[in-house]
Amino acid sequence: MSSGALAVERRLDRSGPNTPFPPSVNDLAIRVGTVNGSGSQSANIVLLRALHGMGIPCSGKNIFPSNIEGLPTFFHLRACGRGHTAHRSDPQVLVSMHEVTAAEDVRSLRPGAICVYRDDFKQDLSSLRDDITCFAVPFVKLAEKAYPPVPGDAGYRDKLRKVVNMVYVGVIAHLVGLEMSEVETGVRREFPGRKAKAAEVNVRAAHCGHEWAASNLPGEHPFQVRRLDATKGLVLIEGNKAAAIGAVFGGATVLSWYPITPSSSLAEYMEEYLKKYRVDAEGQRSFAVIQAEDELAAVGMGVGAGWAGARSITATSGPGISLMTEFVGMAYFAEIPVTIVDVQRMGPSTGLPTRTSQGDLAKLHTLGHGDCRHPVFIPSTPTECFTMTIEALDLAQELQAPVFVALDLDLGMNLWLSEPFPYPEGPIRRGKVLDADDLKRLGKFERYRDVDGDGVCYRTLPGTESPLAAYFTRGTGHNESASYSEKPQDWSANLDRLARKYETGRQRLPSAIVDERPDAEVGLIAFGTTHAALVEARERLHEAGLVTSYCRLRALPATDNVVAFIERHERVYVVEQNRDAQVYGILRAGLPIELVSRLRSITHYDGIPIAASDIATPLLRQEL
Amino acid sequence: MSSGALAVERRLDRSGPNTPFPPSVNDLAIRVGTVNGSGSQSANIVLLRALHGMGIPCSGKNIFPSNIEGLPTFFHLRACGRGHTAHRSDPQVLVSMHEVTAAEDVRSLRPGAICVYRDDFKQDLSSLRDDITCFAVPFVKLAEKAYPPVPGDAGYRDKLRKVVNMVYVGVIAHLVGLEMSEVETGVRREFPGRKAKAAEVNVRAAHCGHEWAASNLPGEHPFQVRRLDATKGLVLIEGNKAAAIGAVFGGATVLSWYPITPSSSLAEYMEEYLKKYRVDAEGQRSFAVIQAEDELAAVGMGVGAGWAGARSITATSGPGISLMTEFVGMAYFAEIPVTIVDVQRMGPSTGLPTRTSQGDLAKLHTLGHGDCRHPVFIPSTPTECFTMTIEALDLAQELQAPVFVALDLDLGMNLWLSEPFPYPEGPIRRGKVLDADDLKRLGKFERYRDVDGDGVCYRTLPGTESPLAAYFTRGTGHNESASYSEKPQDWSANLDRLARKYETGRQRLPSAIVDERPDAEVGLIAFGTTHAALVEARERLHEAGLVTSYCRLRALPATDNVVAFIERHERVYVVEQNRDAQVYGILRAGLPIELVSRLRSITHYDGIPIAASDIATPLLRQEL
Amino acid sequence: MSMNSSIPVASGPRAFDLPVVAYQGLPSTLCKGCGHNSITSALIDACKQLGVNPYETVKISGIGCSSKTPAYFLQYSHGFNSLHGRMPSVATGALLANHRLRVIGVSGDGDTANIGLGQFKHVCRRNARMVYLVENNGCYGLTKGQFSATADLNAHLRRETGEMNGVPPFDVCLEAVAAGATYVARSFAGDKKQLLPLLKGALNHAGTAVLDIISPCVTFNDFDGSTKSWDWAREHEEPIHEVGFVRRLPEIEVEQPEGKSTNVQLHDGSWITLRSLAHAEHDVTDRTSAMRLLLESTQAGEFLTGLMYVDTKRAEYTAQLNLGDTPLAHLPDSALRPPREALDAILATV
Amino acid sequence: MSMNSSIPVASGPRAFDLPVVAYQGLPSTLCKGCGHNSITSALIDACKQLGVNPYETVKISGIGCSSKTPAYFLQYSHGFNSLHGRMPSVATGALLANHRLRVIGVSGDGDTANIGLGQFKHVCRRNARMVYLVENNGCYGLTKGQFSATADLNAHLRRETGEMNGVPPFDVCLEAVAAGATYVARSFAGDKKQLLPLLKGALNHAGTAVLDIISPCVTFNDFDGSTKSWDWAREHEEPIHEVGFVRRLPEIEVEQPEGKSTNVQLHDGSWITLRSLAHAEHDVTDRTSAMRLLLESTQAGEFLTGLMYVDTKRAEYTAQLNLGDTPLAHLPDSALRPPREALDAILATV
Ligand SMILES: Cc1ncc(C[n+]2csc(CCOP(=O)(O)OP(=O)(O)O)c2C)c(N)n1
Ligand SMILES: Cc1ncc(C[n+]2csc(CCOP(=O)(O)OP(=O)(O)O)c2C)c(N)n1
Ligand code: SF4
Ligand code: SF4
Ligand SMILES: [Mg+2]
Ligand SMILES: [Mg+2]
Repeated sequence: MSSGALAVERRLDRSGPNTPFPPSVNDLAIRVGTVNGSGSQSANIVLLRALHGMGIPCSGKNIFPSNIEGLPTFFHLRACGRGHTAHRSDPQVLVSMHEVTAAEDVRSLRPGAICVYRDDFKQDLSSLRDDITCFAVPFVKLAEKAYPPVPGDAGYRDKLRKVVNMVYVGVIAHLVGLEMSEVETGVRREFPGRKAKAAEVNVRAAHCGHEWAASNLPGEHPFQVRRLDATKGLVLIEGNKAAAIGAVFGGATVLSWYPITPSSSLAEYMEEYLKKYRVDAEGQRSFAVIQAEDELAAVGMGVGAGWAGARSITATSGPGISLMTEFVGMAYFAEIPVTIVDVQRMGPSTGLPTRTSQGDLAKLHTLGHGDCRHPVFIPSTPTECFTMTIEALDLAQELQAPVFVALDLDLGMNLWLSEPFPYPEGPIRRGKVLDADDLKRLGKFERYRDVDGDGVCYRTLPGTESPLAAYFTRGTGHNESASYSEKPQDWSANLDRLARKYETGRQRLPSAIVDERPDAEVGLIAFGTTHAALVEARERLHEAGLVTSYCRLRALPATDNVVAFIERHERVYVVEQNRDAQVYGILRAGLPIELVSRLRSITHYDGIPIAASDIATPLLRQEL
Repeated sequence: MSSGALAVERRLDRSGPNTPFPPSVNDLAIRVGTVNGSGSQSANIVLLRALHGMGIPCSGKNIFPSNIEGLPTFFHLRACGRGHTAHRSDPQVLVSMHEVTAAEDVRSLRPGAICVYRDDFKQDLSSLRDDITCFAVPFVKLAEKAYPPVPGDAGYRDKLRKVVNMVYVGVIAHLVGLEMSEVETGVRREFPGRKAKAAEVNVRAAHCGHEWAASNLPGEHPFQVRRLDATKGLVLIEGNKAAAIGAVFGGATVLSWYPITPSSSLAEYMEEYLKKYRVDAEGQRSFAVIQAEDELAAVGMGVGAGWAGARSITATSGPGISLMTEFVGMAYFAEIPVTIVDVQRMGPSTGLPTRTSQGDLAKLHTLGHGDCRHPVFIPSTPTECFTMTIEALDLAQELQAPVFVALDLDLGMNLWLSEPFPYPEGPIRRGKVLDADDLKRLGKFERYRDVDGDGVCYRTLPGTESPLAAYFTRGTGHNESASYSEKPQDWSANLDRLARKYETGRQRLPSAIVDERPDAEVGLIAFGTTHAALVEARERLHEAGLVTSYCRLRALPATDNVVAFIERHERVYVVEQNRDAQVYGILRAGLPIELVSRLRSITHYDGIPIAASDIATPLLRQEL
Repeated sequence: MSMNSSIPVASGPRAFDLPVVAYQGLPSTLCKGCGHNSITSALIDACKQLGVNPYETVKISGIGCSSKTPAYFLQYSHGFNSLHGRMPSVATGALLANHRLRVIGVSGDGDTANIGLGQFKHVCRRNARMVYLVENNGCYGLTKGQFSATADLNAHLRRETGEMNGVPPFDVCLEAVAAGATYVARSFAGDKKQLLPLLKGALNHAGTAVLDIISPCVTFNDFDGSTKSWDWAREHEEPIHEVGFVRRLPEIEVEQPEGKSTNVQLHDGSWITLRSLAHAEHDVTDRTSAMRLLLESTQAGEFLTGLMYVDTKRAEYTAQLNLGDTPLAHLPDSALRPPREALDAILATV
Repeated sequence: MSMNSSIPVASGPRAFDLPVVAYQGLPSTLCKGCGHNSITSALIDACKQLGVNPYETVKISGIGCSSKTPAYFLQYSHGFNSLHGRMPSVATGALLANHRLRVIGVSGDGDTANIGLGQFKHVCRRNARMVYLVENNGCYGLTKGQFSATADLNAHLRRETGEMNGVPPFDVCLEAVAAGATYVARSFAGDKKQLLPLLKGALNHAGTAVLDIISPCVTFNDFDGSTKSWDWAREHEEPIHEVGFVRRLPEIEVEQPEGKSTNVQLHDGSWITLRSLAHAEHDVTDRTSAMRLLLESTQAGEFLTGLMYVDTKRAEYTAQLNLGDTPLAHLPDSALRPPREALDAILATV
C-alpha cells in the first residue's frame, strides 16, 4: 500500500486552509470571540441548545483564559449533519465581539468565511481581507432597544453588556438559518425560574438581532443549518458532570478534594448531587465531602478512608497528581482502594490551566517511586465518564488499589451530545472483605496471603469485632501476615504478587472498542477525546482512498484485544494529545516484542482540542 | 546460537547452591551476622581494610535493618584475586554473633562452609548440619581477657560488647590467613587520635581471637587469602562520600536537603567537606547549607537558588523524589538549573529504607506531570559519583534544567575500591548567562528565544543592573519574551524547543562504555551497581562458552553508541535491579523501532545487591 | 494487673472481656531507654484502665522511631504506619469512613513540626476527633539525629561536623492551641503519673487532643543541657497541676480535690480534675491564657507540664456532617445507590 | 509624581535615576475592583517613594489571583510566579544564592494558609529577610470562590449548592507571630494611608515581614456580612495606631509624633512611628502582647489593623551563614573549586 500510484489518490480535498469554503448545509463551524466575564457563555449555550433543538448533532467548546475577568475568550460551535462534533479549526462564521483579538482572528479565517463584528470597533475589519464577508452590527444600539436604560439602576451598563451577547445569537440565527423558536426555548432554559425577567429581555435581544440582520443582511447566506432528527433523546452534558453523577450512583462515600481547574466542577457537581440524592428521610447523609488543605491531604484522606472501608474518591488535575505521587505509591504497595479522577489540563507544570491535554497518562500509569503500575480508565464520552467512574470505584475496592479515571478538560468542561446513561445493574462491588463471622468461620486471617491465586488478598476493616481482624498496614516491607519484614524473599514474593494482581486488574478493564475493516492495512489507535476527531478523520481518509481500522483504547494497561488488533494490521498509528507520545511509548514498551515495529505515532499538543485534520494530514503524509 | 548442541556446553559449573565449596585462595566471601547498634561495623571495616592492606581486591556490603538498635544486621565481605568485588550470596565463612538468626543463617550455607559462632548460644549450631564446619568461640571470655573489667565503670558492659566484635576479626584472620599486622593497622585507623586507648584494647582483642584460634582450630583451613599487589593507590570509599566531594569540587553553592536514608550521609559529608575546603581566610563561606522542612521545600529552595544563580544541589531518596515531582516539572518547564541526587533505596513507598534498588530510574527520567524528560546520570563507581556530580552541576547550568544523579544504596553507603579521583580540568561551566555588559552590547534580551538553535536560551540573573535584564519566570505558558501566553503556537513551539534542548543535553551526556567481542551475538546492557556483578557474570558466561559484549549505560537518555551497540548484536539483555524492567522499557520505547525486537530483560529486586549468579543463571536459561 | 487477668471492655451495653495481650503489641525495636518506650507503656496502661475497646480503635502514625509505636500496643486494633508527616490526613479519612472509630495518632516532632506542620495544624483546626501524640525528642531519631523544628536554639548535633541550630523551636502546644485543637497538654515520658490521666482524658475527649510529650532520644539527643534529655527534663519538669481522671460512673460523685482546683467534664461524662501546683492564675479553658502561659514559660526557660487548654464545647469535625449511626463504610447498597428514577430525574435536567 | 518624572534610586554611593515605568508593571488582568489591585498600587507607591532599586529586588509569588501581582509592578525586577503554596521555599533559595537581593513575596490566603501553611510557618521561623504579603480575601479567587482557611466561620459560598464553612479561620498574623516572624502587620487594601508606611517599614526590615492585608474579592466574597468585603472592612477597620515611616536621613531627627507613641528603628536606620489610637496597652515589641491582642480582638469580632509585632534584634537567616559580600551566585571559580592539593588531601584520608 505504499506504492506511488495508490498514494497519489490519497489526498484530502478539503484540508487546505486556503481553499475557499463551499456553501454547505448542516456542516457549520462558528467561532465566537468575546472577553471573559462578559456573560457570553449564556449566549453561546443558547446557540448550542438551538442547534440541539433543531435535531442537528452539535458541540460547543469553550477556549477560555486562566483568569476571572477581562481577557479574550473563544467559543467554538459545531453542527454537523453527519454527526461529527469534534473540534474544527476552520470556522465559517466568526463572531468578533472583542477588538483586541479581532484583527488576528480575521486574518486567520479561511477564504469565503463570514465575520460578524461590533460596529463600534475602531478598526474597520472589512478592510483587512477581501476574500471574506464582513458585517458590522450595531450591537449596543440593538441591545438598548431590547433593554432600554433603567433610570437609577447603577448596574444597568453591566447588565446591558451581557444582553449585547444575545443580540449576536439573533444575528447568527438569521445568517445560518437557526429557528428562532428554538432560540427562544434555549434562552428560557438558560434563565429559568426566578430569572424569567432576564429571559424576556434576552429573548427580545435575540429578536432584535435577528430582525436587524433580516433587514440589513438580506439575501442568501452560504452556510445553513436545517432541521434534522438526530438528537432525539440525547442530552448535552459535560464530562465532569457525568463523572460526578457516576460517583453518586457508584456509591462513593467520601470525597476529599482540593480545588483546581479543570476538575473543581467535577467535585462541586458531585457535592451537589450527593446532597440531592444521597440523603435519607431523616436528613442523614450517606457521604462526606471534605475540602482538604492541599492535594497531599486530599489523597491522604482518600487513602485513610479507603483503608477504613469507604469508597473514597478525589478529583484533581496535573499539579495535584504530582503532589499525590507519594501517597499513590503507598496505596499501591499497602493495597488500599482509592479512586482518583484526573481531569487533564495542559502541562508540564502549571502550564495552561484552561487548555486540554492528554499529557498525564504515562505518569498516572506508574505514579509513585519504585515499581508501581496502576489501572487508568480513559473515557471518551459522557456516558463513559459515568460508567467508568462507577467501574473505577468498584475496581479500586476489588483490587484494593488506587485506580485512575483520566478525563481531559475538553471532555470534562465542554458540552457533549450524549445518550442517557445506563442505570448500573447488579450490586455494588466491595471486593474481598472479611467480617467477624467470616473470621470466626475461617479461624485465621493473613492479610497478604494470595488465597485465590489472583494476587488479590482478603482484608478486614477497622471496627471488625474479632481478635483475628486486626492487621498492620504499612508502606514498608511485610510478609503475608502483614508483619514487618526485610527478608529478600518476602519482598520479592510480595512484589511478584502485586504484579499478578495488576494482571488481574488488567483482565477486568474495559476492552478496546474495535471497528475493523477486513481490507485495512492501517490501524488507528486512539482514546479519550481524540475519538470524535478520529472518527471524522477516518471518514476523510476513506474518501481519500485510505481504508483504516480503528481500535479505541478505553484503559491502560492495554487489554488483550489491543494486541490482537495490532497483530492484524501492518501499520498502526497511535494518535494522542501530548508531545511525548506517551501511550505509544507504553505500547512500545509493553507489547509482544515482535509487534512493536508496527507502531507509528501522531501527536497534537497545542492545547486546542484535536481536529480531524490534525490526524488525517500527518497520517497521509506518513502513508504517502 | 540457539542450537541444542552448543547450548549444552553453556552451563555454569559453580552455580549450584548445593555443590560443596572447593578450597580456594583469594576467592573469599564472608558473612557476619550481628545485632545493630552493637558496634560491629568497626570490626567489619577492620577486616575489609586488612584485605585491602594485603593488596587483595575487596568489598564490604552492609545489609542493615531500618532501625537504630537491636535488630539483626549483616555484613558481607568479599576478597577476590581476579578483582571481582560484587555481592556474592554464598559465603564460605559465616560469623554468627546473634542467636536470633543463627539457625536460619546456618541452614542457608553451601556445603563445605565454615561457621564461627558464640559459644554462649543456647543452640548448638553444629548439630544442624553435618556438611559444614562449625566452631564455637568463647568470645566474651576472650574479650574480657583483652579488656578486663574496669571497676566502677558503669559503661563497661556496653564497651565490652563492642570489643567482642574485634575478637572475631582475630579468629577470622587465623582462619583465612589475614596478616595480623594489617589487622592492627586497620584497627588503629578505625580508632585514630584521641581514640588511641580504644585502639589498643581492640588490637589486643583481635590478638586474643587470633591466638585462641591458632591454639584451638589448628590445621589447614580451605579458604585462604594471600598477599597480592592489586590495591596499591586504590582507596576504599562510599559513593555518597565520593558524590559529596564531587559537589565540593563541582562548585556547588547551595545545598538544601531533608534527611532520608540512604542519602543523608551524602548531604552530611558534603557539609563536612564544604566547611573544611570552601571557607576563605576570613572564615567566609562559598556555600550555604540548609536543612529544609521537607523535600518539597528542599527542592523549592534548590529551584529558587538555581534561578537566582546558585549551583544548587539536593540529595534524597525515593519518597523525597515523589514529593519533588511538582517542582521538578516546574524547573523543567521554567528552565531552572538544579541538581538532584537520588540515592535509590527499595520502593515502592517507604519500602525497605536500608535496601538497595534501581527502582526510581524511569520516574526520575520523566518526573513531573505532563510531558517532561530529564537527563539522569548513573554512576557505577565512586569515581563516577565524583565526576558525574560535577558534570551534573555543570550540565544543569548549561541546560538550565533539573539534572539527576542516580546512585543506589549499595553504591552510596558501602565501601568500594576506587582509583583516586581525577581533579576536574577546565573552568566551571556556567551556561548561557548574560550580564549587564552583554545586555548593553546586545541591546535586547528575550529569555526564551532559541538564538543558537540548540534549544538552550540565554538567561539573566536577578541582581543584574540593566533595564533589559528583568524577565518573568513562570510555570505557565509563555512566549519567547517570557510574557504569559496561551496561544497554541507559542505553547507547542516552546515544547518543541524544550525537546530540542533535551536532545542537546543527550549529546552532552557521557556515552556508554562498550567492551565488544567481535564474535558475540549476545550483548549485555547494565548500569550503576550492576556493573561489578555483570563483569563477573560475563567471565562465568565466557567460561561456560557464551561470549558476550557489554555496554555500560552511564546516563539516560541512551547515547548514540548504545543504539549502535544494539545494532551490532542479535540479542541484547538489559540487566537491572528493579521489577518492572524500567530501563529496558525506556529503551523499547525509544530505540529505532526495528531494533526493539532484539531486547531481552533480566531483573533482580529483592533488596540485596545483585550477584553474578543473578545474571548468569537467568541469562543462560534464556539462551539455552 | 497481672499478665493473666482479663480486661473488662467498656463498650456500652455489650460489655465483654479481653485478655491483657489484646492491649500489648510486639516487642519494641527501639533503643533501650528510648522515651518512646515509656510512652507506649503509659498508653497500654491507659487503654487497659479505661477498658478501651480495641476493635473500635485504630492506631495511625507517620514515619520515624516514634511512628513505630503503633506496633507496640493494642495488637487487637488495626494499625497504620503511613507516610512521613501525613498521619493527620489518613486519620481524618479514616474518621470520615467510620466516625465511630477511636483514633490514636502517634507522631514525632520531625513528623509533626517539620514535614507535617501543615496537616497537623489543619487537623487541629478541624477539631477531628482523635488523640494526637507527639513523641518529642527534638531531633530525627530514625535518620540519626538531625535537628527537628523543636530542637533547642543553639543546640549542637552529636555528629561532630554538624552545625549549631540557629533557629528557635516551634512550640507544639502553642501551635496546637493557635490552630484550634480543643485539648492540648504537655507532658514528659518520665512522668507516668501525669501522663496516665492526661492520656485517659485525651482518649475520652471529643475533638483533637494533642499531647506534646517530651520523650528523650538516648542515642542522639540525651546530652547535658538538652531540654529533651532525661536529666534536664527530670530536673526541670514543673507540673502546673496534679491531674486526675475520673470515669463516668453515675453512682460516684466527683470528689473535689483539695486546693485550688478545676474539674472539666468531658463529652462522655468523665472528668478531668486539675489541682493547681503552679501558675494558679492560668485558666485552662481560656485560649489566651494558655498561649500566654506557653509563651511566657518558654521565654523564662521553664518546662511546664500539664493540661494547657481544653474546650469541651466546640463540636468535633464529623458532628457537622449529618452522618447517621451507621458508619459510611458499612452502609448497604440501598443507601449508596439512588434508584433508577433519580438517574432519570437528573438526566431530564442536564 | 507624574508619569514622566524619574525616581532617584537609593542605592548607596552609586545612586542613579530610573524612569517611573521601572516601578510599574503590565496592566492588571484581575477583576475590576479587586482588592489586589489596590495593594499593587500601594506597593508601587511605596517602592517609588523609597527609591527601591529594582535591579536588586525580586518578586516571588505562589499561584492564585493574588500571586499574579508580581506581573503588575516593578517591571525592571526579576519576577517568579512559582507553585501553589511554595513561594517561601523559592524565596529562601533565592536569598541563599544572593543574600543581597530584596525579596518581595506575594501570596494569597489559600496559597499561604492552606496548601502553603508549612512553608509559611517555616520561613517565619527562619526569619529569612523578605516581605511576605498575604492578599487575604478569605477565598480562592482564581478557582472560583471556594473557602480558604481564612474564611469566616459559618460563611456561605456564592455557589448555591455549596456548604457553609464549619471550621474557624486561621489568623495569619497570629500564625506568623507564633512561628517567629519579626515584623507582623495587618492592614486593609482600602487603607492606603496605613498600607504605605507599613509596606515601607516591611521593605526596610531585616527579617521576615508578614503583612496580612484584607483584600476583597469582588467576584466571590464581597457579600454582606463577609469580613473580607469592602463594606464590612471599611466600616469595621480600627487602626490601633497611626503609622508613619521616616527614612534614615542622618541630618533629620525623628520627630516625636504627639500622643502616646512608639518609634521603632529598623536595621538600616529608618524609623517606624506609631501613634496609638486604640489598645494603647499593647506593646508592639512583645510577642505575648501581640498574640493576646490578636486573639482577643478576634474573639471580640474586632478588625484591628496596624503593626502588631516587631522585633529588630533577632538576626535574619542569612546573617548566620558566614557569607561574604559577594553573593554565592557571583563567586569566581577560584572560590568554588578548591585546589588540586585539597583533593589529594581528602583522598589521603578516606
Ligand atoms: C518523605 C520522607 N522524607 C524523609 C523520610 C526519612 N525519615 C524517616 S523518619 C524521619 C524523621 C523522624 O523524626 P521524628 O518524627 O522526630 O521521629 P523520631 O525518629 O525522632 O521519633 C525522616 C526524615 C521519610 N521516611 N519520608
Ligand atoms: C498544586 C495546585 N493545586 C491547586 C491549584 C489550583 N489553584 C490555583 S489558585 C488556587 C487558590 C488561590 O487562592 P488564594 O491563594 O487565596 O488566591 P486568590 O485567588 O484568592 O487571590 C488554587 C487552589 C494549583 N494551581 N496548584
Ligand atoms: S534513635 Fe532515639 S528516638 Fe530512635 S529509638 Fe533510639 S533513642 Fe528512640
Ligand atoms: S476573582 Fe476575586 S480575587 Fe480574583 S481577580 Fe477577581 S476579584 Fe480579585
Ligand atoms: Mg523526633
Ligand atoms: Mg484568596
